[in-house]
This record gives sequence, C-alpha cells and structure tokens, in this order.
Amino acid sequence: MREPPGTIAESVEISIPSDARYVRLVRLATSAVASIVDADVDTIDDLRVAVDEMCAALIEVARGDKISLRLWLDGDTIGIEGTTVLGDAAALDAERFSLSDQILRVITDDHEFGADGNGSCRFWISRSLAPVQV
Amino acid sequence: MREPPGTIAESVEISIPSDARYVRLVRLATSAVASIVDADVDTIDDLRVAVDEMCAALIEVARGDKISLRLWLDGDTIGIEGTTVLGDAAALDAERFSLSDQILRVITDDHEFGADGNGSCRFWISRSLAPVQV
Amino acid sequence: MPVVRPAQTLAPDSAPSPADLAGMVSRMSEVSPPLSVRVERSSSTITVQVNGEIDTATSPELERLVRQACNDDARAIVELDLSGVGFIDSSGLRALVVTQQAITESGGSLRVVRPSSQVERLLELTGLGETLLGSDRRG
Amino acid sequence: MPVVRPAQTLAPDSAPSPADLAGMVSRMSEVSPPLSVRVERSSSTITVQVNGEIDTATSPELERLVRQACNDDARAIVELDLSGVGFIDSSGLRALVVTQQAITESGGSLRVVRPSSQVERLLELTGLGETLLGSDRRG
Ligand SMILES: Nc1ncnc2c1ncn2[C@@H]1O[C@H](COP(=O)(O)OP(=O)(O)O)[C@@H](O)[C@H]1O
Ligand SMILES: Nc1ncnc2c1ncn2[C@@H]1O[C@H](COP(=O)(O)OP(=O)(O)O)[C@@H](O)[C@H]1O
Repeated sequence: MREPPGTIAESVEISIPSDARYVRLVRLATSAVASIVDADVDTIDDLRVAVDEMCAALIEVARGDKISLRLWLDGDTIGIEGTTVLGDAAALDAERFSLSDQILRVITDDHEFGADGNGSCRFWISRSLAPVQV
Repeated sequence: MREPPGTIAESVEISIPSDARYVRLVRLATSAVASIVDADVDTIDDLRVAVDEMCAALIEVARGDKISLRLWLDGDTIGIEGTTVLGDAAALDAERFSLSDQILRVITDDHEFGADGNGSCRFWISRSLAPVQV
Repeated sequence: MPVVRPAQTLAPDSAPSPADLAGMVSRMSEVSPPLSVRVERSSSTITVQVNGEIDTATSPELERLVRQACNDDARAIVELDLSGVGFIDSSGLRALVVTQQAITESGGSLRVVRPSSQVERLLELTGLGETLLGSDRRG
Repeated sequence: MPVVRPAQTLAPDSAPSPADLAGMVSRMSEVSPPLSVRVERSSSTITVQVNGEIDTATSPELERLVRQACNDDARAIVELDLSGVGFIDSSGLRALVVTQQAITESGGSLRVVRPSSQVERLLELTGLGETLLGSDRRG
C-alpha cells in the first residue's frame, strides 16, 4: 500500500456526516482543488467521479457518523484518502462494488479500499494530472 | 461570546492552506451545506459572502499555514467558526476590516472576530435561515 | 427534495448573453437543486428530461420520478434525456439499468438520449452505453 | 491564472436548450476559471466584461486587467460590465474603488454597468453603488 506523504503543507481536509447528501460538497471541494492545481476539464470530471465513488462506498460500510477525507498534491499526482469507522466488515464485499471498481480502474492511476485492521476503513486513490486515455 | 453547541453530529469540518485561492473551495462547500438545509437563494448568497470574509480575514492575520473551519446547524441557524494560529496581533486592527465588518453586520445575525488569548484567532458568524431584510 | 418542475422560461429568442450566462452559471451552480425532471408526452413517447446530478442521494428519487412519469402506461416508450445531467456515478448508472429492466419487463422500453459528456464517458467506460443508449449515439 | 480570453462562441441563434444549459452549468461551474475579461473598444468607450468571481485571490488580477485594457489612454472612459460576476466580496469592492480612483485621477472615468444580483446587493448594502454605478441602475 503506497502511503500518502507524511507532511504536506498544501493539503485540504474535509469531514462530513455519513450522509449521501454531503457527497456533493466533497465533489465541489475536489473540483476546486483540482482547478487550483490546473487540472484539465476531463481530469476534473474523473476526480469528481472518483471521490464520489469513494464517499459512497465509505458511507455504505461506515458505522460511525463521520467520513474524513484528505486531498493533497504529490508532484503532479493528486491523492485522496478517505476513512471512516468500519461497521459491518461483511459489507466490504467486492461484488457490491464491482461497477464502482470497474470505473475506478479506468479513471484513477491507483486505488485501494479495505479495512485497516484497527476498526477503520480506508479508501485511497491517486490520479496524475495528465489525462488518462480510455 | 456565544459558544457553538458542544456535540453536533451534523457538522462539516474543513481545513485549507492559508492561501486565498482555497477560499473558493470554502464558498462552494458552504453553498452545499446551505442547500442541504434548504436555505433560500439569497441566504446562500449571504453565507457565501460571510464565509469568504471570514477566510480572507483569517488568512490575513494567520501565522500558521492552515485555516480550520466548522459549519453546523443549530435549530434553524447556521453557525460557522474559523480559526487559525495568530501571527501579528497588530493585524487585527478594526480599520482594515471596516468594509468587511459593515457587510457582515447586514448579512449575518451575529459575528465576532478576535484573538482568543491562546495564540489562536477565531472568527465566528451565525445566520438564521430566514432571509434578513436589508 | 427533487420535484417535477415546470419548464424553464428560457426561449431561444431570449437567449442569455455569454456574460449573463456566466453570472447565471455561478449563481445556479451554487443553489440549483440536486435533481429535477420535466416530463413531455407525445402520442408515441414519454420524454423525461433530467436536470441535476445523479448520485446515491438522488438516484432513488430519479427511479421514482421516471416510474411516476409512466404510471398509467405499462407499455410506455420512455426517452430519458440526460443532456442536463452534469454528473452521474455508478449508483446512478445502476438506477438507470434497474429502471430500464423494470419498464422492459412490464412491456415498455427505456433508452437514454442526449447524454451529457460526463454521462457519455461513464456509459462508455462501463460498457453500459450499448444497453442504455440503444441506437442513439451522440453526433 | 486569469487571462484575456476571446469572446465565447455562443451566438443568440445557437441558444442552448434549458437542459443543455443545465448540463453546461454543472460542468462550467466545476471547472470555469476564477476570472477572465473580454475587452471591447468603441470610439467613445472601453467596455470590460468580467466573468468569474472577484475575491482576494482574483481582485489584483482584475485591477491589472482593467489597467491593461486602458493602457494607452489616460482619459479612458471605462464601462465595467459585471453581469457575468457570480461573486464579489469586500476586497473586490475595494479593488473596484481603487481602480476607479486611479483612472479618475489620470483624467478618465470608470463605472460599473449591469451588476449581477449578488454584486448589486453588495453595492447596495455598502453604499458603494452611488460611487461605482453612477447613473446606471438596473431596471
Ligand atoms: N473489499 C473490497 N470491496 C470492493 N472492492 C475492493 C475490495 N478490496 C479491494 N477492492 C478493489 O478491488 C480491486 C481488487 O482487485 P485486484 O484485481 O486485486 O486489484 P488490482 O489489480 O488493482 O490490485 C482493487 O482495485 C480494489 O480497489
Ligand atoms: N480586531 C477586530 N478587527 C476587525 N473587526 C473586529 C475586530 N474585533 C471585532 N471586530 C468586529 O467589529 C465589531 C466590533 O464593533 P462593535 O460595535 O463592538 O460590535 P457589536 O456591536 O457587534 O458588538 C464586531 O462586530 C466584530 O466583528
């Protein structure tokens, strides 16, 4: 598992209630970060989808009432990490996220979703600012 | 100084670099929160201005590299609190924020900005969801 | 909550200028509701024009609104106009597939027409375009 | 960074439909640059049409773009069209006042025309409308 860099001055942190209505807030914030770092229109669209899939998955498996996200730039790659307190570990079944996973395989350079062993669930994506060819 | 309620499940937290370009992210997030709680168009416009003035002021007096915000709903009132590590306390002079303050007097129900004595600077506004008459 | 809203009053002959459009864009984007539909019925087709974003928060409402639009007609031929959809995710795609299956099973049909660029990209990369677009491919 | 951009290609006779507009709104709002201007010169006036948001991040750039637009002409008569400005704050208002003062001092003039509703509200509640709008009040 690639770790996000330890200390990054320029990172954005967001925590939202574990409630689907707040995912739009995260999409908007992600678009704002992506335009600040000069991502192109298609990359911004992909990042909106990626962070949306991340939030939707975390909300689905969350026990806690909060989803925490961090967005950062590492060279020319945007990393987004989301965590929550894991409820039912059985909810982490791959079948249920297969369409989401299929999309993330195309629109991110790397992504990972799973329990971290400490009762938390962690979703992580990275996406270079150069457009991905479909 | 009225305190925000101690434990609110439904609050949103955001931290951004102390950099003017990230204020747009906070405006977008604030709009999203305001539409979730069914604020009308004019109230959303006012909240965008209020949170923008808050962030601009905090960035201006900040020593640290981070601005932290919390948005919450208390009854039918939206509260927004922003904090940062205070740099030059002399920067907190009222003259420099007079236009901002004049605007906030109209568009918020209450607002407060100042050092908290612990090396932090705190800006706080509240705004009821009912439209304010100008 | 999303509702069936009347047609917007934006006739071609009162087209907004680029500047007005930019101002509207900023204002609308901050405040526009997540999802709304506009339904038009002709003798042969029910056109459901969707505006907004289709995600886990809004896709149940979209399913409800589409089923409501073809309520009286088990053999409804539905065209789902997604030109006004700025965002769709996997849950939205699943809602479209489920709705299409339900309408097909009752003897009707549903296809997506005029997908926005973001919708089209997701239809393409999931391979669901074939099922959902039928023969309608964007020019 | 904001740049002087060519006019958008959105002629009245190719007006977008409400649905297309909604899709564009969503897409543009996510990606549109914070600030851009379009400059038009007539024999009497320089019209600077501003698109985007005027805040502490963009107001220095706006000042620069307006001064650049009337570079060769100390007695420029500038109309600042703010119909495409979805957002302005106190730093933006201050930038407008400072720019107006500088242009007035060099023998020209600047006034704001067609303020968007958000701009108009802030002009009104600060009392700066009188200075900045001059006689142009929105009908
Ligand atoms: N518990 C899970 N539920 C859903 N998706 C998962 C889960 N764990 C991993 N995934 C996703 O499924 C993929 C696992 O399939 P695999 O072929 O091993 O991936 P990769 O080839 O990317 O390593 C990963 O990309 C990951 O995002
Ligand atoms: N250090 C400061 N710099 C700028 N504005 C400040 C500062 N401290 C307070 N203010 C603002 O100025 C106002 C203080 O003026 P005052 O008339 O005492 O306010 P109020 O009547 O709201 O209590 C407050 O509303 C506050 O937001």
